[in-house]
Amino acid sequence: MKDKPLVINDKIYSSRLIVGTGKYKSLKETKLAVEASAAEMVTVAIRRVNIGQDKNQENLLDYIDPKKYTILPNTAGCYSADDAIRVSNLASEILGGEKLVKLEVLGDKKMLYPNISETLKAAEQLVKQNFKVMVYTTDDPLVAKELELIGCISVMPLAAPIGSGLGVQNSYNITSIVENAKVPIIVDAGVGTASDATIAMELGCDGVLMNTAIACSRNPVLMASAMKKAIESGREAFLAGRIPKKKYASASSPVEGSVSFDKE
Amino acid sequence: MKDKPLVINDKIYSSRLIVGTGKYKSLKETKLAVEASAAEMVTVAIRRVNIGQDKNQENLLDYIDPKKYTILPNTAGCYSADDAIRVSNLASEILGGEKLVKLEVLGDKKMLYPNISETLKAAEQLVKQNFKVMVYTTDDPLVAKELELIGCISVMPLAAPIGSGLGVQNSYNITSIVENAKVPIIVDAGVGTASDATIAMELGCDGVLMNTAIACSRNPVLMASAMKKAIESGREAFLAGRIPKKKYASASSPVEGSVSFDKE
Amino acid sequence: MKDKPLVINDKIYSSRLIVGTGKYKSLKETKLAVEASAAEMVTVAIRRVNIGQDKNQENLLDYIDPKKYTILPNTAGCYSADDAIRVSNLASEILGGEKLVKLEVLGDKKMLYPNISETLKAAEQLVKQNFKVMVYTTDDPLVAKELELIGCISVMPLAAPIGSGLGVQNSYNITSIVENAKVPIIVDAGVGTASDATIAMELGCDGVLMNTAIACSRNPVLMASAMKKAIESGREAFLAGRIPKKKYASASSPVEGSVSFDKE
Amino acid sequence: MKDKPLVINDKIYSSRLIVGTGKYKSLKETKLAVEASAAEMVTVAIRRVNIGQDKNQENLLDYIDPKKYTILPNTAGCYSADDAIRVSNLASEILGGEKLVKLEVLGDKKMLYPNISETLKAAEQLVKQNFKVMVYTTDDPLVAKELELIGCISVMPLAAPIGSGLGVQNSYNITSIVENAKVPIIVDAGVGTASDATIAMELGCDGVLMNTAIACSRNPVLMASAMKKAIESGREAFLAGRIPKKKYASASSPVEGSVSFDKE
Amino acid sequence: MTMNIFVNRAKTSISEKITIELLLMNLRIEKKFIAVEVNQVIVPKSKYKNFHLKENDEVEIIKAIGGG
Amino acid sequence: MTMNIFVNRAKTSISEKITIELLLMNLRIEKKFIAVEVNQVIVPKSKYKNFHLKENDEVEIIKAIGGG
Amino acid sequence: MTMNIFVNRAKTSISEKITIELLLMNLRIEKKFIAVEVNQVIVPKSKYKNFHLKENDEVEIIKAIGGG
Amino acid sequence: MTMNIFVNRAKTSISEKITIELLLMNLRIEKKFIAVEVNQVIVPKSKYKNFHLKENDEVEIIKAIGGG
Repeated sequence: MKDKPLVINDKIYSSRLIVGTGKYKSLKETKLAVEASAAEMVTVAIRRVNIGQDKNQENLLDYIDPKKYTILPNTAGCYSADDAIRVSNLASEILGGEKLVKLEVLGDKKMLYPNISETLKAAEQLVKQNFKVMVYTTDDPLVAKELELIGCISVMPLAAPIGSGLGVQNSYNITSIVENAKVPIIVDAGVGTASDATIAMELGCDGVLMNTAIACSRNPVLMASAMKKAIESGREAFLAGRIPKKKYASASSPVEGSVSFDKE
Repeated sequence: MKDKPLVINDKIYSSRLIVGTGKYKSLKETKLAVEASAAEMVTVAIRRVNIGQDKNQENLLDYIDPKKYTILPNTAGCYSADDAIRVSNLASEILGGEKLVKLEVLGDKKMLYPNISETLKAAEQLVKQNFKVMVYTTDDPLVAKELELIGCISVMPLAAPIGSGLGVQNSYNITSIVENAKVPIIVDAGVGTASDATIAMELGCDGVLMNTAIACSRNPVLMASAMKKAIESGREAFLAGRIPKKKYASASSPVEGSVSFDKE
Repeated sequence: MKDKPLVINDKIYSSRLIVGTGKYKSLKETKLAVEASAAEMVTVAIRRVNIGQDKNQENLLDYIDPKKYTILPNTAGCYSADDAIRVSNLASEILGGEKLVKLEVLGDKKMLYPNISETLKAAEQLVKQNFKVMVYTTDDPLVAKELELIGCISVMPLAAPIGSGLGVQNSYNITSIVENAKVPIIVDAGVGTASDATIAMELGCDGVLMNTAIACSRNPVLMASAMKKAIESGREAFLAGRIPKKKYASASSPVEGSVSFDKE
Repeated sequence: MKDKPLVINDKIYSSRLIVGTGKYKSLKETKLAVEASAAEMVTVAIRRVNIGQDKNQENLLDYIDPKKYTILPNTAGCYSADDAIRVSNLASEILGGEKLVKLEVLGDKKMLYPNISETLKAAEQLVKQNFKVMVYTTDDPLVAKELELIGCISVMPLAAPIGSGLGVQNSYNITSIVENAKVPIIVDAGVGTASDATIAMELGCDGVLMNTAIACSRNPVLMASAMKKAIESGREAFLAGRIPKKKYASASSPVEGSVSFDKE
Repeated sequence: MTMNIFVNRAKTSISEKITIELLLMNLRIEKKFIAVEVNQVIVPKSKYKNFHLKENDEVEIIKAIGGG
Repeated sequence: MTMNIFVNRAKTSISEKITIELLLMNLRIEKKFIAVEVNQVIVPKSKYKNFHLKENDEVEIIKAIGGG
Repeated sequence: MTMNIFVNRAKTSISEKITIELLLMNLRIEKKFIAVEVNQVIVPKSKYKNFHLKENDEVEIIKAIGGG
Repeated sequence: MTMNIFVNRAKTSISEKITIELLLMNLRIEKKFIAVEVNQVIVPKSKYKNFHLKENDEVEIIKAIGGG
């Protein structure tokens, strides 16, 4: 059985896992974990160069080769539409004119929860400026649909707050988003361990984006491999069609001819 | 990071998935699903030959080659220690003297729940008769330990009733069993979909045995592949050490140098 | 220990349960269930009179006396801010100038999920027109805060979709809303049974609004009583401070002087 | 609607809550909490008198009057059938010949998990000696039935380990026990907060026994009241028959005549 | 002479010069606990007596019913 | 001369002096991967050739089938 | 003359011929709501008066306390 | 002659007429994978060579780093 491939910005992806590059101990560990994850799309953040301290500071993009990976710059740290638009343009300049961006406008520093009204504003502007917007949002099904109609090429609802590791909090909403979507739905943020990613995929999501769950695990490279398999496993289980949950047991071994029935 | 391999009856297994052969549409489908699962140990049931109707009925073991797979005969359908012991001996005779057996003594036909006192009785007898007993049991941590002390080579607590597809019902007990065990703990029965298997492995189990979840899915061969990856994924996540669950979010992108901070 | 009372629109409520009046078999059953619930605030909907068919159709407000209960008219069935504002004004006219209203602007007929942008628009207008707005919303903590800042006197996030009976889907968000709120937070919609209401109150909510869970149960009057106790129970448990969840057991009976220790 | 009353040892109980008396700060607090819980049956433990130190140590039974409450002595701290039988006889002597006892034989000090084989042995003996045995056990449905057939007058499966506060771990098993039982099924141990007790009752249990959840809460007397209401609430909800869980929402306010439909 | 108006969107022919007060009486609808809109504008109860309906007026008569 | 035995609980009439070996042949059942019990006692494959069945013997022929 | 017994496992020297009744009195323990075992055998309250303790008797005095 | 500009918000004194190209060279920052803003306006790489900085210009030098 052939799965229809994941297509983002006219490019076909055989991996449904997108990984971040933050919180690693070193750029070397980043590189190894990204490789172990088999991800083809990788998120990066946009920041000021630390003048002076940067002397021989290496550049992330020397480790994560933009020729090999699709670089997905995010607008992390932005709390307004204007900031997000500015950062998107800086990202495009840094990446030689690429227009793919992960839009992320947050509303508070404690929960890092998406600010929906600013996100909608920014999305509209960026689409007008021909950006290809993959948008981080809440699990509100109506907002998800509105972002799709605005022209975002992928909608990325959270499973749970960024870095919380709580896993999918509201599978009901995620399912509704998936059922109503015409663009790829990618769960972004909140995954804590492999089964969380598998569950997201079993709900029918097209992919999962994660960073902390891999980077902050005791063994990031091994966890990256676990996540690769978790995503594939969840996708295949979704396609294979799970058995229904039953109140009562049903024997896996046939009952007829059972030797033990002699005595009955 | 190297995982210590799963050893059962002095044989090393690289796969931690054990699959059953019941409920498939055909022996051909059984074979294909078993191959897709990459399992190295396969369970079979013991039944009377249907005289007459059997003319050209094929034999399961022509499809699942005992030279290639470890055949694990079960005592399914037994409701007493005596029956289970009798079936174990028949199995040994069928398999040319092999002593490996999956002991399963059930107490009722509705829940197919293990009958602990009969299971304990049978286990003691079979160990005396030099059988290598892998025993299906409840998630009672004390009974699990007792079965280990009796000499069973693997203890197999249920996740949920056979064929129910409910997944691990009592992760607390399963964890306790794992923590106290010196023999492999293999979750047997109750898995419904890939994430259920991943969760069982994330609890630290040494393996999972399943049948219905694969055989009765809409696409058994694809689900078998999903389960293979689910088990590997869960094992790796267990070894990699997941991040803690946090009440509050924590940014994956660094905060210093954030462009958006200009306005603050 | 004295609980600080629930105050809405300058009135003190000793009951933290608000009940709807829809879906009952008769106005008589409505009245009996409302009485059994001990609710002091009751929601009603606003609709056209059925000319002709109405001859001796009785009026709900003859059964639910506005002198005895605070009537909370809702804007159910509105899919735009304009509709909701219009219905609010009709409700005020019907109720002799009362300004209390439950604002509810939905976005789709399948999930009956709140339309946040229209809800925000309507809330602003209604507050300007001196309405006392209790607003039905999603569990988005930022939107909840924004509605409070607009001037709504109570914010009412959903537990789950209206009538779904799924119970609190995202306790994480509900907790965050409660922690950040300066107005009463009342869970509205999605409660299925008593424990769902208790759980909502244990999260620290100030109250719960429900209709279907009572009206569509097999025995609405008995379920109304169950809900009354569930709300009180959850509130008291929240105030009393539950024990922490422990991985390991701890004896309730002292260990010293235990007779059974003789043999040890 | 009249509920059939709870009958234990030929006595009718209007309260379905049984409370323990351990872990309180003082006998006075014990008394106040027991009163707030409205329990009619109270558990006590059996221990050696501390010679010397006991001078003016007060006796629990001066606070919990056996004329007012049914005293249910437990065999806590017993790890063998013999100990449990000995303690049962001491309890009977202390209580002037009463034969009611809570049988509890544990298997390990970490999980305080019931030792089933010793429990079964002790139950048989005690029934022979005309004790009225209420038996603490695991959630194994077959063992529960066996204990009933042995002649125990009530079977008390755990929700979770003693003092863990985890709530019902395996609602599937508890439901099965309830459905197959002819004697009162009382969930004993593991309740953490009010909703845990409500859920146990919603599963159809006849009652709940708890100690730690009340005694170790920040405010035991208030929590006792919360638990009283939680039990009543859960029982009424069970009898009233909850609404089914629905994937999709259904409006509580009628759709016909909706003013907002003008524009459609 | 008669004319047509719309009552809750149903064409209804009434005698000219009828007031809201009279209309409600004819329809046997109590004033208590209702609201009346004429051409999308709410008419306060105090005005029912003197408010005369005109040809093609759209009258909406609204009440409270069971809802959640 | 014939006699009756029970094969997997079905009364079966066979010629006297028949061995398990012959019985299996008649039933077209391969020796590989089966077990045979006579009157509840397992007969090892090595003995099939010389094991003669008697009147009313209860023969059980068992194999492995799909199970979980 | 005195002798030794064990009360709740503590060696205690008492005057000979003492009864359980007297022992409890000396220990200031009320009869109500307790049980007494001598050498693992329960002595009913009715016998306290006339039950004389012997050298090395193991006496256990038991009561009810808070428990769950 | 020197003048002051702000580089990533730090006051920096530089020789007059310096271009972005030179500034980056002095700072030992590679052109590849960075962006430069002067007074909030992005300057395309093609212009670095001829873009002369003026007194008090606010220069921002931005790059990609690890993020999620």
